[in-house]
Amino acid sequence: MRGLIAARVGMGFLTLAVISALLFFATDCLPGDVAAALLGPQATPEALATIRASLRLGEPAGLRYVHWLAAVLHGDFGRSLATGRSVVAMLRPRFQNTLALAGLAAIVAVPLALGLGVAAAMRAGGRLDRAVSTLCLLTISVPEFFIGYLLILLFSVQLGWLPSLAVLHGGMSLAQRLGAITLPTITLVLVVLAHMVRMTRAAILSVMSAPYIEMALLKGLTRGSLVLRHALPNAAAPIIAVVALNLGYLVVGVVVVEVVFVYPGAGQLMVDAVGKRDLPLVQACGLAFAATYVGLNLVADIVAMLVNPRLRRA
Amino acid sequence: MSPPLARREFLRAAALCGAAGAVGGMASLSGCAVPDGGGDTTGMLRIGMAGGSTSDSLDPRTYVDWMPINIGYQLMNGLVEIDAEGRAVPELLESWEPEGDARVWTFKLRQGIVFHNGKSLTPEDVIYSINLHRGRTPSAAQAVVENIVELRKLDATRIQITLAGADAELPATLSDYRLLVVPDGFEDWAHPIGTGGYTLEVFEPGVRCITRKVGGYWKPNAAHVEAIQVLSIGDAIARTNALISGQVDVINRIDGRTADLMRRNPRFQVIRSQTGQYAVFAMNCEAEPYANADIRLALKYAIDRERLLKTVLNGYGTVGNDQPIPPNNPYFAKDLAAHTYDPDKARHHLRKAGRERLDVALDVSDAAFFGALDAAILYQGAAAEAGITLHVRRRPADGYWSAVWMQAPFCGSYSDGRTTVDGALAKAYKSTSASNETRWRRPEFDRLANLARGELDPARRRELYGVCQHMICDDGGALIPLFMDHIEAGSDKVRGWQPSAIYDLMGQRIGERVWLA
Amino acid sequence: MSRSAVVVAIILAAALFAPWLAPYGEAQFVGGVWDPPSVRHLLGTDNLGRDMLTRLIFGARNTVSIAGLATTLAVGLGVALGFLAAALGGWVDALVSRGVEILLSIPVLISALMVLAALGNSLAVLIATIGLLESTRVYTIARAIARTIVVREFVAAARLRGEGLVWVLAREILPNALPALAAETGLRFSFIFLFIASLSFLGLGIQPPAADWGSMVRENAPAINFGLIAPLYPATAIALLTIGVNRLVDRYLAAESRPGAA
Amino acid sequence: MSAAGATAGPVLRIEGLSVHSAGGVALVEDVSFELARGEVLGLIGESGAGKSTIGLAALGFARGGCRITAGRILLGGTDLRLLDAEGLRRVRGRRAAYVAQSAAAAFDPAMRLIDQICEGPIRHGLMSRRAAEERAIADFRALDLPNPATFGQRYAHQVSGGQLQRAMAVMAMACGPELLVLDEPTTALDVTTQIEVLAHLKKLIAGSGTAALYISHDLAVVAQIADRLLVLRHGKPVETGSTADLLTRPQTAYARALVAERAGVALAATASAAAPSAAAPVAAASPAALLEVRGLGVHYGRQAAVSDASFTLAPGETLAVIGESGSGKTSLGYAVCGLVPARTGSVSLAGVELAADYAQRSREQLRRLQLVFQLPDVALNPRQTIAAIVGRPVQFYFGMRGPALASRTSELLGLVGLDPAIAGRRPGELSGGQKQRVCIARALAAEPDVLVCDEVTAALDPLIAEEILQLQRRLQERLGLAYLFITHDLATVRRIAHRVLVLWRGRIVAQGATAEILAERRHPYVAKLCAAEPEMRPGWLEEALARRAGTEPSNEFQSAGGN
Repeated sequence: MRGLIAARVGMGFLTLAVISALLFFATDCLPGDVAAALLGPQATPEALATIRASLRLGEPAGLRYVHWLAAVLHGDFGRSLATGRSVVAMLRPRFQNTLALAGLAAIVAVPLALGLGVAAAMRAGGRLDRAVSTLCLLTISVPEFFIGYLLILLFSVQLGWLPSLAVLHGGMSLAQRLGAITLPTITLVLVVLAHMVRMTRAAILSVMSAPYIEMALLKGLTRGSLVLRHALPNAAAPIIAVVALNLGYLVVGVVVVEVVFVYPGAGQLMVDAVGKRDLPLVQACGLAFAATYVGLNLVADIVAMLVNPRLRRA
Repeated sequence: MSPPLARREFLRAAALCGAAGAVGGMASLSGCAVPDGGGDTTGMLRIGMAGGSTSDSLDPRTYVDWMPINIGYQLMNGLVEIDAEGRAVPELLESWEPEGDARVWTFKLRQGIVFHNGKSLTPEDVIYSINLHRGRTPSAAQAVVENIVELRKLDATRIQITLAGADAELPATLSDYRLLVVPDGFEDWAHPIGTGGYTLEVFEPGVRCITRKVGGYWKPNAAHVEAIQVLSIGDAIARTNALISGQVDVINRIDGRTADLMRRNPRFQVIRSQTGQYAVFAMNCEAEPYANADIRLALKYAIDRERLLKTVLNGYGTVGNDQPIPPNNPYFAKDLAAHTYDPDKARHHLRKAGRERLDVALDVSDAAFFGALDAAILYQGAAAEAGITLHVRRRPADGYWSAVWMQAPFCGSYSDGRTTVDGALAKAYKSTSASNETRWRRPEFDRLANLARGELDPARRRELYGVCQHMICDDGGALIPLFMDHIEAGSDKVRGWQPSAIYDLMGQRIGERVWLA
Repeated sequence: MSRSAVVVAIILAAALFAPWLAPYGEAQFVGGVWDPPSVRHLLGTDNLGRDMLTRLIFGARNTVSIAGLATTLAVGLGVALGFLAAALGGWVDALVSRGVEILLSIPVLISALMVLAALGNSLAVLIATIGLLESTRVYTIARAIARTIVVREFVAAARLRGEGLVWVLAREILPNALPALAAETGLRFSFIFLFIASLSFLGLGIQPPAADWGSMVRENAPAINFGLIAPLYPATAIALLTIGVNRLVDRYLAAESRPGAA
Repeated sequence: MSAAGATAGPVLRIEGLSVHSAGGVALVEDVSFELARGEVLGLIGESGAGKSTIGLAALGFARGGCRITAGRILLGGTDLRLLDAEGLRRVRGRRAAYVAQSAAAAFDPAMRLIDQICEGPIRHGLMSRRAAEERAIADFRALDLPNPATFGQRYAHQVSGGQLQRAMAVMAMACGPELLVLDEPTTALDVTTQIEVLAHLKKLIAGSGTAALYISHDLAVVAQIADRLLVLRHGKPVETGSTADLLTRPQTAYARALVAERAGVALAATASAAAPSAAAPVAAASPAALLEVRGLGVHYGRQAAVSDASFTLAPGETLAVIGESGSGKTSLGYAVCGLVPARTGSVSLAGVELAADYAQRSREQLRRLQLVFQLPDVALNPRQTIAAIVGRPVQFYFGMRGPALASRTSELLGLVGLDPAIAGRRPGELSGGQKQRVCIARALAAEPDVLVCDEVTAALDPLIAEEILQLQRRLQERLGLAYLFITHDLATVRRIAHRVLVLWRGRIVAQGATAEILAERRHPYVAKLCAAEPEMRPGWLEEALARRAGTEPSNEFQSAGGN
């Protein structure tokens, strides 16, 4: 098993390298460059030329990438082309915020989803099952930003219980912070809940007709321990996959929630960076997201192997 | 006998594996994920505005969007101010005298002004601050000061500016929001030193900024609130909700419908400024079929401007007549025939151009101007009546100004109000301008525009500018359907809030103007 | 015919016969902005004064057809690669999984802009882009499901007979993976509705004045602030189709999970 | 067989029990019987006679779709049909336990054996985890399971069929239930393991006073353990009585046929034991060896499962491979087929050496060498219909389509004694015996030269097993089909095997003509094997145990005969 993990981690770094190259050349070949983005439409050609010279934008893309890679290998992720500030300094607080929000949402969403999925599977066809399914399907019928608007409209504007702005800053107490990110967290939970609940339910149901489930029933186990101790582990593979997918989404794909709740996350930073063609910043954000995702996938594969002993041989 | 890592424990851990990364994140939630600051909030004016970005900087040379400009005016002062009627009034420059042909100007400096670091204001500071935007500079304001040939200190209180071409309205030109005064040789843009009413306390680009009042501000009747917090809120609905739920006092850029909603509620006030900002569908006069004047006129008659005004702006704007000077501008040519929607006239011009039908594509994105896509769709419907098939091609907002603007033959564009008529004409219509988006180059127009710029006699200048407007309206490649009002809103507690002649939030000087009841 | 089957049938009918059913033209301006429901406009008008009911009907055609094609591509590609990776394992599994990982960790914004810059904007490009990006998610789940089936004896029996890989995947593994895959497909179909809208918002999608439900929710969303329910019509349409399709999947899943079935 | 002490009331009383399938077909009609404490009732009947359905009904359970439509089920006085789900739950596993026929399918593949075994007592709050584990380990030791202390740590797929069946027995007895329902528990076991499991069960039943319902198709096995018998046919009771009476004086015609059939087999066994009877095939003396195996070695990691095995198989010849469970019989079979690549040695078919890994073998080579798995539950794709499963090889190898394929499929199903009407059904709806016959039909569909059978007839009741053996003999004579027959059933070995190969801990300890090997019993292990074959005589088990417990195997086995 350890050899397997080491190989996977090695592959992970290779993947990150490929991602960094892809991000670099993709952003680079998008129309416009950081100079045009910084100066806007009214820029004069001379001003553009000055900036391009100062940022060495003239060099061919390949060379710039090699410079960047060399610097990274020495631990220096470079400075933002737009602001000249260290990319890591810009990214760290925001990425911590993104992880905090994603983490909080995951702590609520994953157990809730598994619980609802198992409950729905246990009483397949019953009232609870139908209610859970309908609620889930409703949440995926509406785009994330609209869920955000509805929550703000209800809790912020009408009831005034919670702030709609999730602007975190040092001066806030923990209670204020939690208050500020309650609505974004609820939005994220609703967004990822449906997929995990439905897949958990389907995976468990497709295992429920197996002979060892009948045997467990004949041993007099409660339906709960029957599903949790016998059905769930055998149905774990697709469930782990869907949880990993949604956790990845919570980290990588949450820009819309940051915009609606004005949450200073890394998603918005990356969107700005791409808009400004600020390559070092795009790289840093991209790699942070990619590393998180590759890590999540690795953990998911390992957990899948631990849960299903037969996979260990494969 | 118990197995090394009971599978049950691991399964429970697996269920929370997603949260493992988060535990680290959670720890940071209580720690200070963002630099400290923002203490006392009594008497603080809270502004929630669009126009912030994570790559903002307080160096005036980089000002493109509105948040840094607003903060700039809190910390520093400009040379000249534009008052509510659009007239150039003194700020750090106390008075000015043009000589003979308005090519050489002498400016007198206001006295007794002190920078936040205690240094008093001298001509060298002004000269240094203007030169920041001249010569080899990354500044976007280079075009504004291009006309300046020489900048000279006459004595301890006066400086002299020599221009390449005469400009009767040089003071108004110097009111540009990028010409802010800093001490001579100043470079530390992370902590700008200015003569403004406030000093910087916290600045997180694209997130928020807090400035605190400095005692003894020279400007009379200004800098009332104790502190100003500016929050960057890009999403319009998020801004509105923030105001309604009382988390901010002032928000900018709301749409016509939200404005109506706000006006019905006594707790809020809506400020509407007509600053000459206009939307434009720019045709490239050097490309087919737009090179033909009749085609251009056909397209101008095929758009229903009234419906655009009602549907897109909900009435908060005025109908445009394909030329950049707004009706409330003293130099507006009142005798211009309006290009009201007339499918038959459009067909008439089509036939003059030798065509029964016309098939063109209009590239557009909401990055061009607010409601650009909706306007294009309405135009598509109206043009169909005139036998013109208009393909609306939606383009990404990202990189719009590099990939679409000045590239696509017919695309959406925008211009914010200019302090001077010449500014408006020079920007997009003079042959020499780099941003002449319609590539409509007429030497005769350039001559008349420059003549008018240098003309000191207002009546003569109005007559010249009138001809210029006729030329653009009849022959130009710019289809300008609407002048768009700036609409902003705030709680009724904010007092002293007036509409402004240029830009929004009182020409971005709201911070030092208003006070809280 | 169960309730959900009826709902799905109605929506498909609307999609098929849109031009004949819709009271007005798809792009026709018929009234003010967000007019309330009236006799002439059963569901009122949208943000540009077009008839909401007409837009919903034409929207059905665009949404269902594009989402249908994109889902087929995504599920077909995802399942095929997922099964191959599970069955062959080794370097094939590593190669494809890492490739999928790369696609998944590049934010959609960049991939969409990259595709747009390279291939321009057409329905085919839109469907291909959605199909490719969504297939990475289907792949992850299909591979996870297949891995548990590949180790079972009846697969060894088939392989021992000399059966080709395609037969093993299609006739031995697929039937046992169908229940869980059906649930995934039902969801993927609904996710794609909104994905069409977000791509259109980026400029890589349906060109105006064509309607699609996801974009209609986005365009009419501001009305909610004025207490108007305009965006709820397209949102309800999406909800009805989503619940209808997934309820049919549940019926299939229940039949499949009866003892003796597995 | 201790006399049934009727202390308290009967442990189990079933009155007028009827069970109907989802389609309304009556699986069981008006069955009644009583079971006193410590008493064992044998339920006998062909597969499909409703035996398992009654067994499950004793726990108040009906398989998917079926419903208990009439009758009362009194367990220690409480009628299970009146209990709600919670009441039933508290009874199952604790007061009544079930031992499934296929242990491989009944154990949860993703949970360690020790966890599943201790789950019952812990969940029912009878014991602490530590106590439950200690008891389980004690039972493992009692059942001779290899290194009992760590046996529980393993997963179901890491253990042989026989060991799993014994673990299943331990699991059932974990709560010390009043009633034990045994659904053909030992059929899939080789004979030596079978008598040990039987002995253990008998001791448990007698010692703890547990009543047992023993479901089987094999009269000889039931005779050893059951006090009374109930013969069933198509869900209806045919005859009941004490074991001794029924075996000696069966009343009804059907019971008589059943007893005669089992006796006949026994007779044939004894006859061939003396000398290869006419029934036993004479080894066709064709010179060319069809299958030749030289120095075959199979390793799992560092463990050598088979080492240096060499033998040949001529066309039309049947070579039986016998040995205790875990002796490497199955690994040898898998290695010949290439399912488990052999590390050393070679396998050649008709003179051509075959690649060690099946994937490298040609389609023709794969067709000519077919394998039938030991456990039918896992060897058939649950989602395919029987027609698809059996028809596919015909379509794959011979390109037959449409009506020709359909008729050939029906022919094959008929061959193995299955009603062609089941072609449309799925494996899940068939009994264990029926599933095994589908596996055999699937292998025969390829019309192979060599058929490797891994304990295939074990799970079949004698009537069907007999037909299969005759069928195989006919195919052998007509097509020269050769068999590598991995089995533990010496009766079968005597009837069809020309030569025998005895495996002991992965090594071939004896090889030669069937009569020779079984007669001379030079190797102690072979003797033990021969002595362990159960006979349809009550009390035989005690003698066999005594003999084993005693010293050297005596050869009086020679004179054993059916009576």
